[in-house]
Amino acid sequence: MNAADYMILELPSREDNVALARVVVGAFAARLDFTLAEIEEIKVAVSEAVTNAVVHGYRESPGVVRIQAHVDDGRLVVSVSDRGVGIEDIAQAREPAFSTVPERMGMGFAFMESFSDELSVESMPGQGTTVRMTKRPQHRTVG
Amino acid sequence: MNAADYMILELPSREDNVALARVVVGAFAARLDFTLAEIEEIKVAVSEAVTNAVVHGYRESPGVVRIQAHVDDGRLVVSVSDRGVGIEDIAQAREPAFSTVPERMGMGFAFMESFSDELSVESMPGQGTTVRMTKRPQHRTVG
Amino acid sequence: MLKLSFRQDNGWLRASVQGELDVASAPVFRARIQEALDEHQVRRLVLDLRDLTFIDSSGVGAILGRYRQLAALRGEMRVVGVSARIRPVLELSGLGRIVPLERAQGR
Amino acid sequence: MLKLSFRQDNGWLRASVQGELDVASAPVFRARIQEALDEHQVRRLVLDLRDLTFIDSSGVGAILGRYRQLAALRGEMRVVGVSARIRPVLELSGLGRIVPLERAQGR
Ligand SMILES: Nc1ncnc2c1ncn2[C@@H]1O[C@H](COP(=O)(O)OP(=O)(O)O)[C@@H](O)[C@H]1O
Ligand SMILES: Nc1ncnc2c1ncn2[C@@H]1O[C@H](COP(=O)(O)OP(=O)(O)O)[C@@H](O)[C@H]1O
Repeated sequence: MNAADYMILELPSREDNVALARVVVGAFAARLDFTLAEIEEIKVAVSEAVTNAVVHGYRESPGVVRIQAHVDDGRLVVSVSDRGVGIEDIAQAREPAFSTVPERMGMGFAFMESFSDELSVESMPGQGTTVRMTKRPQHRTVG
Repeated sequence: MNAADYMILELPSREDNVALARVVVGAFAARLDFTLAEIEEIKVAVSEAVTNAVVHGYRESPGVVRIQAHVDDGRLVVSVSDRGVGIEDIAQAREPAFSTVPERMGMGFAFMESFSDELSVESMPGQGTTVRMTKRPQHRTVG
Repeated sequence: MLKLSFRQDNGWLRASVQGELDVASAPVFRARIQEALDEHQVRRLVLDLRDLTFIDSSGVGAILGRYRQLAALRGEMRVVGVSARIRPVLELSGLGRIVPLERAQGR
Repeated sequence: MLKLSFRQDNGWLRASVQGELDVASAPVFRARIQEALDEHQVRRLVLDLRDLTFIDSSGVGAILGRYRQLAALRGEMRVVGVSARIRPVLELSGLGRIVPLERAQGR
């Protein structure tokens, strides 16, 4: 029997799991009417969010990254959560080129924003971070 | 920081999720030293187990299929669980060509067995079923 | 996931099967082949599996179903283009004891 | 995931980058290029991205890191073979304002 359409993926905070996460969400997204270019954008956005969970969220100790995706009214909704260190100042973190790690570009949030329709970031220092992105196939009429 | 290597995937019991499940486990397995032919075998075994959860386990009402994989001492360990109807007679179910559905081949368990090193099946009527498969890359020396 | 294309060839319907044949795509496989057999008014089917990238027991069951149906109508079925990728599954299933499996060249 | 191959060409080291460049493969990228620059004793690098199938901001950061390092040594860097697949990420990152991005033919 068929149930609603969603996926939940849990992975430990390893850098080599970033590729797995984006492949899975890319494969899930393929059931919507996305172009290949849009699927690439989704993969980049997921890659950024999962990289942040691994690199920033769990910089002190390892933990679990939870990736959820579902289809809501023809849109893809993806959220990436960690129970890591959290973000003190979300507005500042979202500014392009801001990073707390000198070698990093600070472009992760900018990429997530450009490659999704909507981005929301919830975070509490000491509790963790959840990033939620939505994207609708563009050549489809709304409804 | 790096943590132990595993993945947990939860999907609703939809037939179109079978492909997603095997792609994900195939991608996870690729970090071990499997040949392409072995990865294909893993995908077939996962496809059989997830198909059974969807077609048999949740034949009465939909539910969640849980796919776990981890690496243990150089082997891949995959388990597929449902909380569906369960299996009355596991030994009979595992016999090649046995099926409770006339149009089906009854070869699912035979494929899982052939394409893995070890297969275990736990099931309780009314509680659900867990299938666990292990596989070691063959051209690798044990250790 | 699954694409089928058909052409008629000397009294045989040739179906080229592309993509993945599993529990989700088997009903499409069944329906599209039935349609094409009806439309072309033939009872001889060649399945070309050259571009089939995945098959499991649900997929083999769908192929066997077509065989049984044609046999009941005194028709014929052949399977060609069996690549190294899907051969292990077809051989293990015993399909080869029922329908000869012809290999893909150089695969 | 990531493969690099090198050849020397008229005072330039040409690195062909194949696969995916992300947080996991960036350290490999950095180390292998450093090794090759040292080995060939050059300060001019052409990155050929024709066979790069994925890049995100960690990957762009790794490319930019090579650029900065060479610039500090008064070296040069070029990026060629930018396919339609990865162009959106490179353009959005602003890398094109620092290093000219030369397209892959017919992509
Ligand atoms: N999941 C997270 N947990 C904790 N901090 C985060 C997380 N994601 C982002 N941040 C903070 O936000 C900053 C900006 O993130 P981002 O734009 O992705 O750039 P970068 O990853 O290159 O630093 C990071 O440097 C980090 O301080
Ligand atoms: N997850 C499950 N839940 C309930 N019953 C199952 C499950 N998996 C297998 N079975 C039972 O075992 C039988 C044999 O399974 P299998 O060898 O995979 O063949 P098939 O799926 O073609 O019937 C099934 O017909 C079904 O009755």
